[in-house]
Amino acid sequence: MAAIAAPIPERENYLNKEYGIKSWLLTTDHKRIALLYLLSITFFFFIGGFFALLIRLELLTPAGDLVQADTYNKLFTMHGQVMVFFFLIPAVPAVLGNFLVPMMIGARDLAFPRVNLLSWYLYMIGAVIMLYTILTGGADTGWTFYTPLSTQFATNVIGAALSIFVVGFSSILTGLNFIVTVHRMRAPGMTWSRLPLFVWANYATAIIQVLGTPVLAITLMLVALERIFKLGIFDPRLGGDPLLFQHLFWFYSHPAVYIMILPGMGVVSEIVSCFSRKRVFGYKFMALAVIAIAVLGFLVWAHHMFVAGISLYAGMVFSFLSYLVAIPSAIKVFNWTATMYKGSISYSTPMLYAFGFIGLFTMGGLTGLFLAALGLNVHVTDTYFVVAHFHYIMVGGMVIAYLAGIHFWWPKISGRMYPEFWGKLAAMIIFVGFNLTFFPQFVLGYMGMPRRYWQYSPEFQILNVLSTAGATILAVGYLLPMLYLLWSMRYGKIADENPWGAVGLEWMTTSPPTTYNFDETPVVTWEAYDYEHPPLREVPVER
Amino acid sequence: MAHQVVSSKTYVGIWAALICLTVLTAAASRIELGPFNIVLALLIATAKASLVVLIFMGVKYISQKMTVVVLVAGLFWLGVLLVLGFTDYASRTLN
Amino acid sequence: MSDSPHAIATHDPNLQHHFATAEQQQDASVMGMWVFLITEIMFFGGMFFGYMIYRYLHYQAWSEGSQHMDFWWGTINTVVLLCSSLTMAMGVRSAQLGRRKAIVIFLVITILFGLAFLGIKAIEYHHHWVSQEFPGLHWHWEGPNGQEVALFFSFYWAMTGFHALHMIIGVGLVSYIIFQAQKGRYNESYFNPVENVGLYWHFVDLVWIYLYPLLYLISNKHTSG
Amino acid sequence: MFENLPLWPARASTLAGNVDALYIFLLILSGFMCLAIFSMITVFAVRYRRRAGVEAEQIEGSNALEFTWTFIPLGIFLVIFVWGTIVYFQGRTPPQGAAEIYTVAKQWMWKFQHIEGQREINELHVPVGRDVRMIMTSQDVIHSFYVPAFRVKQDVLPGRYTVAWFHATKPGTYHLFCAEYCGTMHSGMVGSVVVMEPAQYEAWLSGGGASGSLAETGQGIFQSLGCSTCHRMDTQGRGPNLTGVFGKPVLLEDGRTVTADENYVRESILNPGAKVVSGFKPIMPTFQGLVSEEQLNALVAYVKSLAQPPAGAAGTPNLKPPTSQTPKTTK
Repeated sequence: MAAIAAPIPERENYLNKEYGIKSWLLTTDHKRIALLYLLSITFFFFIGGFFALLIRLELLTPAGDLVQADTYNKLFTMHGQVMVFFFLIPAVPAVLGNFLVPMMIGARDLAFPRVNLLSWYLYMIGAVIMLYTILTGGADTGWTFYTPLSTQFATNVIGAALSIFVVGFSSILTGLNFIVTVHRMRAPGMTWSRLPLFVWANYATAIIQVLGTPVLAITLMLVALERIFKLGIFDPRLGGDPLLFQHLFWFYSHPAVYIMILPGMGVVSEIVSCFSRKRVFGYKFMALAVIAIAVLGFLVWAHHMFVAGISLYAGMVFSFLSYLVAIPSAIKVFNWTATMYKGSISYSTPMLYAFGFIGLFTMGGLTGLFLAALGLNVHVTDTYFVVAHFHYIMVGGMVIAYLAGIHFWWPKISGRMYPEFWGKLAAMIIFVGFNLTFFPQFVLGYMGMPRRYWQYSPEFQILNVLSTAGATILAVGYLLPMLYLLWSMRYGKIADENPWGAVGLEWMTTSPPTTYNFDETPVVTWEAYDYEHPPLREVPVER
Repeated sequence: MAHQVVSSKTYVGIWAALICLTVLTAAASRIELGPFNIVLALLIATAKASLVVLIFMGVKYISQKMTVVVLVAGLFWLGVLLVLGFTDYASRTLN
Repeated sequence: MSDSPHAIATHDPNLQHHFATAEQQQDASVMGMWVFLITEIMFFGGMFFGYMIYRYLHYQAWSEGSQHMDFWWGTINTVVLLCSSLTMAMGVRSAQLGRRKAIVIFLVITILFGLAFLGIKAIEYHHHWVSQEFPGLHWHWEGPNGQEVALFFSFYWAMTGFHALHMIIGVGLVSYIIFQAQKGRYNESYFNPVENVGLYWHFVDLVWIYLYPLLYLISNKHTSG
Repeated sequence: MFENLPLWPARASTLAGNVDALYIFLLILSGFMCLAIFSMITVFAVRYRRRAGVEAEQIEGSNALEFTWTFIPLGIFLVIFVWGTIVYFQGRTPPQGAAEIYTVAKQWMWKFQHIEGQREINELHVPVGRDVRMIMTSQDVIHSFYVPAFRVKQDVLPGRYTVAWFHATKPGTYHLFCAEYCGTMHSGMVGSVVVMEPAQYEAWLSGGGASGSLAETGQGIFQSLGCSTCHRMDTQGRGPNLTGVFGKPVLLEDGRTVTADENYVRESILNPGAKVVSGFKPIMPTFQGLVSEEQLNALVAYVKSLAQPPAGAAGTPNLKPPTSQTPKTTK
């Protein structure tokens, strides 16, 4: 990371402290591990994106003409598995969370740095197994692994299940580390009510990771046992109940949706506050809301199963609980909006993404109300309506929040500024491309086009063409940041320690930070987001 | 250190209690109580588990209140899985 | 940056750099272990959930299946594990008091109990295998409820299998601790690893405390009327 | 077949209108909410854009506002919940006396068995203006019976029956989709539902080459498998007399009581030891692997026909026929 153009001799930081491959692969520095994760998940993001593009191209015409039916099934399966387990779940927690949580609470590292490294290695082992599975043809179960399809028919199930099992442990260890870190590593004065909302969000996420992931792990193990040994567990031919699998699977996989979105909410809270120069409106409610989402999120899993053959009364209970979890999400949207009121708003790239996030998350959330309504769910579940809904949350919400965060903290991570013009341009392209891709899918869904269809009825074509067109625009939008962020690492303007004038602790240390983040353990005497009396001047920072 | 060293007498006493409860549950399973067999067995198991958690694992003596919260949270979530999952099976009919 | 102002930190070789005090390190480590244990609760919880559902759906068949469990081996194994828990607790206690030799002795006994448990389990497994009670691979059942009894045995193998796997890992961990204790790594102020391995061991014991009645003690034919 | 506007599915069942009404309500509500949020963001972004010399005004928050936007949405959500639940229960509770069609799904086709004896593949003929109850099972993996025009969807599971019902209101040909991913040719597991005027439907029914009703087929299987040697029409059999059993509660050997519905009959054939009728020994052998799903359906239809009033009893299915007086369950 040489910086030839630097006017002053560079201060030692986490990037230039040591060089060489070993200093990276054996590092226990949370910031370096975050970068290892950044590289790995970016790789998988483009793999998953490539699959998505192939899917969209196949759906350009009603006939199945680009790829074979089997190939298509493998494409959407691998797209789901790669994007969910290898990109979305680790995206914000393992990259931004890893980098920032210790800094934001004034700690020198996570509580268990070696466990943190182990977690990345587990991710990589899972990744290697997943790549092997992909190269040997890929699984074709759908990312949901529904039995008995997965235990009797599909191919490559064991590899995919094993890889997700392993990567699940990586996720558990990250969560465990965050929980203990937030509890035990806070700097003096950093009380719970002074924690930035990004930390709250990662803490809530960690709770879900720790409590949910093991259930997925055992479920996949049981699927593997059933497949290998023909041990009857879920297969009705062996006396089992396939709905038991769905209960166990969604017990994790619904909360997993919140693993994916909560950290994104944290990112947006930071950004909206910073670029409005205002304390987040209703801080306490915002913090409570993320915890409420984490807890209530566990109570709603069977809303994925309203037509699966569960009892009517169970359906009623789960529908009701699903509406409860919508409340804290609504609270968050209202509070972000209110934060802008009477602010001093600048339209920097991260803020543009944040605007996009609030809008798209609102739409994703509102369509969730459609799906939680039992009578309507019957018609739209397992159609493109669902596909559109969760892409509004996962892509319109999480990916956009992730990009927002990467831009916001890029000066801190790399010590360089990215080119603002290109940043704004990419944000706009992504916003347009995203909506063009996924909005038509809502309409398709209500018209009745089922998901996971390789060929479809001709009357669905116009909307599918629109969607594919949007996907190509979206692809351009994703490639742009990749290019200019790489460019900026060498040619970008040198960033000072606080280019945005933000107030978090992470902005009170150098950019990039030193190995232990702070020269002196900070003592916190101010509330979070105190833009009225920015605490900057009070903290001694060694020059 | 935040730790209180527990006397060996306590440990041995708890161990004896655990053995007694094991014998008790084994004996109780030989008596016909209808559906209450399993209820009794689970009650005894819970009693044993509580002894292990409180004394052997030291939750009773621990200074960190957080540990208790963590433990209770784990059990709560297990309860959520069991209870909410069971609502489906308990109320299933072929409409 | 190599020397932080927290000078106390640099004196204790057992204190990692990123912690301010030994107490903070100790607290973090214990809390980490408990958080790990609740992930284990949920891991086994998935199987307990399946058990509960099928026991409810196939009440009669599961009683029949349970009749083929060896009541005596099961009970003896429970006692063996409880004994191992006692010696483990005593081992941790010795660590708290800084008695190096006692740690080693108690932990060696713990391992022996653990191995005894695994041995007995192996005898039972062998017996079930020979009697063709392994669903799928090696299965034969006379009687009307074959499929549901097979379900019981699937859960028996899966639950005790994962439990035994945890036992094996536990034996490995305890061996490591013995090795370290022998080298004198632990003293009154630093015994955290011993404590955490102890917690793990007790947890594995806890799982068995529930497996025992659920698998071995439900064989009574329920004939109310 | 499909209306000119390709943005809305055909509306061809009594349920469709109710689902659409809820959908439109939610569309309006969401549209309003989106508009409100988006315009607020826009207005704030423009009105409070950063200007030199103008500082942000710090506002801590407002409990009153927080409670407002907690409880008003809660109220609205409750309305949606109740509305959605009503529509759901309506769509999941088949009316009494509905015509029945047995369905077997397999990779990758739909097989239908009409009570009258007709059998179809990937095409389903139903009359307009009648309640139709689909009794469905799968031969292999999970499928899902989905007719967008009826707003009906129900997963079809292996190993048990699930039920869907509809009341078609408009003649026409509509899509039938499999909505649960079921393997390679999932997207090929499509068919059509042909809704016909009653007269045409009658013509269609009599036109097919059906050899006797489904129940008659079932009776044939019942006899050829030797079921009738134990399940005799009197009280002397080694198995329970099946006359009039269907739809009634059955006391079991272990003291529980179950209702003799389709799933119970099915389970009793495939897995006779699971729920033995009180007073009988578990001696019946399993017929797992010996009867196909279609034959099983015929057997269920036959057992069901034994509980129906004899033909000509003026279509009041709730009336107890005299034949069902014979003791059967508590023997």
